[in-house]
Amino acid sequence: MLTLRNLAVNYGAVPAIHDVSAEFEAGTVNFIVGPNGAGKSTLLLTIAGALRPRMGSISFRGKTISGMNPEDVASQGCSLVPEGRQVFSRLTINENLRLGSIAGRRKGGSSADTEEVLSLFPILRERYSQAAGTLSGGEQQQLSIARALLTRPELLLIDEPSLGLAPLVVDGVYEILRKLKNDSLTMIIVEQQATRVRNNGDTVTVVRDGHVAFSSKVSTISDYSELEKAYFGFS
Amino acid sequence: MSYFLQSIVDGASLGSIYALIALAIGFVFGILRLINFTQSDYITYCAYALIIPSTAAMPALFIGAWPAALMVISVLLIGVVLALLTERFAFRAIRDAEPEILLISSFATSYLLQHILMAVYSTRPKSVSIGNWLGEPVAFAGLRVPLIQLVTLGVTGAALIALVAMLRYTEFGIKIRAAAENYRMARLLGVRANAVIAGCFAISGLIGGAVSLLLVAQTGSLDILMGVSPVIIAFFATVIGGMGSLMGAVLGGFLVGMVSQLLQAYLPGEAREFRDAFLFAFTILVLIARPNGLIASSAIGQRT
Amino acid sequence: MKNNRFVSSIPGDTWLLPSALAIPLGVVAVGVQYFGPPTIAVTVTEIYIRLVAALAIYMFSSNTGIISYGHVAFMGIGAYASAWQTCCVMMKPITMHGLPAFLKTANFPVVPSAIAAGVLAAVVALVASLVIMRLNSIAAAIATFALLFIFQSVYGHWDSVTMGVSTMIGLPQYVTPVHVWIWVAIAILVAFILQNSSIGLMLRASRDEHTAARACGARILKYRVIAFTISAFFAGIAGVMLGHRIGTISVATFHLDLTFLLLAMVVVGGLRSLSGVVLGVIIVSVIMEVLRLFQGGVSIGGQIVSLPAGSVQIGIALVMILVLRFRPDGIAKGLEFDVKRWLGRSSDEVALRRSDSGSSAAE
Amino acid sequence: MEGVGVRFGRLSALDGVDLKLRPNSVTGLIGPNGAGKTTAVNVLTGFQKPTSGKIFLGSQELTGHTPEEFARQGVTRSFQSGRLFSKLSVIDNVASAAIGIRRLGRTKAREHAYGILEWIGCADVASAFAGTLPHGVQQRVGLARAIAGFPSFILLDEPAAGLGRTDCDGLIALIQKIPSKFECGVLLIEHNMTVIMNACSSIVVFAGGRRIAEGTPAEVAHDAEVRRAYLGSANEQTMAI
Repeated sequence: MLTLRNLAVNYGAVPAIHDVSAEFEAGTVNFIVGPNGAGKSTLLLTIAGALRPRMGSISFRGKTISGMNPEDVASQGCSLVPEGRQVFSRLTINENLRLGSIAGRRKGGSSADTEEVLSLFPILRERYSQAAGTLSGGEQQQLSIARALLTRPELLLIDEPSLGLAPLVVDGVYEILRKLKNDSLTMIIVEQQATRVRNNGDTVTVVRDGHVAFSSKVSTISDYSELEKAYFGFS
Repeated sequence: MSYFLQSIVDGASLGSIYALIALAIGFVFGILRLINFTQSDYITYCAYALIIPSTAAMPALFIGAWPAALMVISVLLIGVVLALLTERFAFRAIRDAEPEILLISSFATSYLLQHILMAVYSTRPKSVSIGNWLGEPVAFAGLRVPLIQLVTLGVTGAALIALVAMLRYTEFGIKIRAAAENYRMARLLGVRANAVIAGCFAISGLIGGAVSLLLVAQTGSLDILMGVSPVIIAFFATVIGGMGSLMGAVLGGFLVGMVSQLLQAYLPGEAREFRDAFLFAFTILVLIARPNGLIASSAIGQRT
Repeated sequence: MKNNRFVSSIPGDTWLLPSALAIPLGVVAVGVQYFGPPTIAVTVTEIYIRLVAALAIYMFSSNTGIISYGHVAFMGIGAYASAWQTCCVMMKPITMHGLPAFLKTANFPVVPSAIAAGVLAAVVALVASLVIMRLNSIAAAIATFALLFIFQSVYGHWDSVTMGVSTMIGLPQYVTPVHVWIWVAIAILVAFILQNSSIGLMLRASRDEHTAARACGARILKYRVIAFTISAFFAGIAGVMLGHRIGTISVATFHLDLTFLLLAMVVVGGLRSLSGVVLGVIIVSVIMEVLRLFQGGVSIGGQIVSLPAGSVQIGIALVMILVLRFRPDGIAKGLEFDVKRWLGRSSDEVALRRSDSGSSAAE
Repeated sequence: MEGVGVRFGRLSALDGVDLKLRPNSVTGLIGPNGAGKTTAVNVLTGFQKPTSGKIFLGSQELTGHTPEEFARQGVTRSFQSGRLFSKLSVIDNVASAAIGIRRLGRTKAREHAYGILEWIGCADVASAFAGTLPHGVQQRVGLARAIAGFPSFILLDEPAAGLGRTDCDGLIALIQKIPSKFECGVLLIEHNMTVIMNACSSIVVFAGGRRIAEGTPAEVAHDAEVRRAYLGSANEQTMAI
């Protein structure tokens, strides 16, 4: 569904990613893990069109999307839930969601979508006309995911969904992601830790220093020390 | 007392003009981090479109001689077209540059437009009379207020309400507010940058046209620099109100207009001439007291 | 100690740089003053006055990253202050009756008056900057712009000392190319010392990374105020020179046109290097003179070609916009003349190197 | 630091935390994402004002002071993302701390900076622009800048983030030597367990804005609550990263 070929990206003047190639299949949940500063967020931002690759290409459902504007990538059905959630704090929850459904309608979405999504996130319905800035971190994460879902994505990119959230709240977020997986939504989830890979992921890719250090199907990993080695760069 | 009320009406009328311009500046600044100096040229060009190109001090009317409705529509349209042209040719290419570069580019572009106008019309201030009847004073609640002040209040009030309603309830308005808060995130959700930005410039041009008509009707004169000072003041109004908060811009505009008129009314005669100096000093002091603007600090999490 | 050797070997640091910029300008000044035709002498004087003003803006803006739109106000303050001290002693009691007695009835020597005028501009800048420099950089830039409007409003209406918007005439016309050049040389030297001082270093650090600069204990407000005050002194001096070159001053001189022209020079040359500013002033001045010539009408192949009025400003605006778009760091790209290399090779080739001290890796 | 609490809106980033740094030793601070580690550094350097609680340096209270004052009182820091002055040379990056904090003249500050760069192994790039350096070198320069301010405490926010093995080992060795060489205490925040375990004499563990454990590396490694905080709930347990 998504293919990265020899991708290299600069962040500012500094190379953040060199030569990343990867393949993600439809209907799978894919983890990208790696230490701080490894280039994971840069990778997602590049896929989503917010950064331009210096070299290489990205193709999504057979179509080259590298070099496209972020709004066009979104219209292609690839939606990003960014690091730090980035809800529009001055807008109400309703308005935040409407922004998502604007793009969704271009792809044949309807108001029924909003209902469907809200049934996944009951807390958002409760606070429908409240400003998003008043939500707690976990609620904002839900809003950010809900908003992305309303764009009717084929592929959901999620950047550190557990960042800054208490463990129990993170459990809640992953509960929702699991439901989405059951609806066979393709996802790429970036996390700093690999704690949730085994129970939630189909594949795992370790990114370190801007390159792929390890990549495997979760089901075929028998010994995690290999992954650990790749993560740290030494054993 | 009635002197005070009179000043209040004057202040509200001036303030509403500043509020309108501040809103235009605020739209563009919120999204592009660009202080759009060319806003002053939208005002000036629209005003000069009323007369035939000429260097004379009392030129013949051009669009100004058309029937009122046609005149208003044409002037507004000129504002919109000019704003869209500046967006397309001056700002689109440098959209991602640093704020300092944007600021100075916008200053340079404005200077360029000013001097193109100057080459055609010369620097000589001109007098024009459109809507002379608007200068007639009307008795109003015991006050004698020039009709133009009431018209200004009415027009700007209506425009502000329309803009606020648009911002709050329409899809386009939500997109603008979202982009003003977090431009990249809005794009990631599929909001089309060019469309939203062009829309903001179009509104800025519309506001420029409306303001120019009101200013010309009030003063009866044209000046190459007529737009500069209001735009600078309106920029301060947006800063005072809180950057990124469009309601703040409106509030700041009213406040600055009001203070300006009250200074005019209550400064001792000698000092009155220095009103603008006091006004600028006042705005800078407000910024020192509230660096994030009047409502920004409390506005996190509130509706704008 | 080998550290010392290292420290003194940084290219942008060498005292050769200010010398290399100032000495050729001095040679030109002497040449046109004593051997050149008067019209050329006037042109060179004007260019050097602009150079002092542009260097003033550079001293502040290159270090802080805040582009000042208000320095022309300090030029005005300087020009008027000098006029009060040196102009038309017969007329002063009548035309400027609001002046204090010691100014009204006496005149002072021109050079000390010029310095006093620069000091007045600096004092005003000091007070203003204590307020303005607390703002973030964009708001501060706009606040400097507001200073210009405040100046216009105050000096334009303060009839009893400035004669309002009328033109003040009768300033002693003592400014020659060599005279201005002395100020150019001092300004180059001060700009050079400032950018290589701790203050300049800390300001440029905070321009890059404000948060980290705070963690380094930098008192940014204080440094900004110092830089603004020093630079306003030189703006004041440039104003004095301008007034005494023409012999007349008016408030309108110190407004948007001059602001724009100076900013164009600074931007075209590049705000990140001393060489850039000097280059920018010269380039823009040349463009300006050529356009002015054409505007007056030039005979080409028997036909008189003349550009419409305003072509000078329009042309410079276009140049500035194009430079901002395609070369935002200016013509000099933030590089300095590498004097040592140039001397060493004794060829005409002038190499440019990074101004920010220490740059062997940047080659 | 005593009973410090920090709240952002409705989120509580630190919740009544006590933390004591020992002079002349390396203290590690670890904890899962969002545990409040960076917030703690921000509080301890004046970048974040605590909503409750107090901060002392020796017997002197520093609560509510600005970052500049913290730095001049002898508490310096490095940043997670480096935050070097990218358009200044490496030596000026380091010298700026000495100038800002001790008001050294530029030449003196450069000599001081050069000494530190030599010690840290970056003297060869002293005249390069900081922005052009590879990530690993930038992290070292950030460390040098924190040392250059004559600190009594240095707070290092993830200095090993994104480093390869050799860089990492070198950095550990350097950090261990800081207390004796420069006579100051070090607080080291890290995700990377190897770095923490090797470099620190004692370790504090945060989770969810609270301190959940403290002790020597060996004690902390075997603490049940620490394992739970890192590995998540028992059924999620897979591996310890």
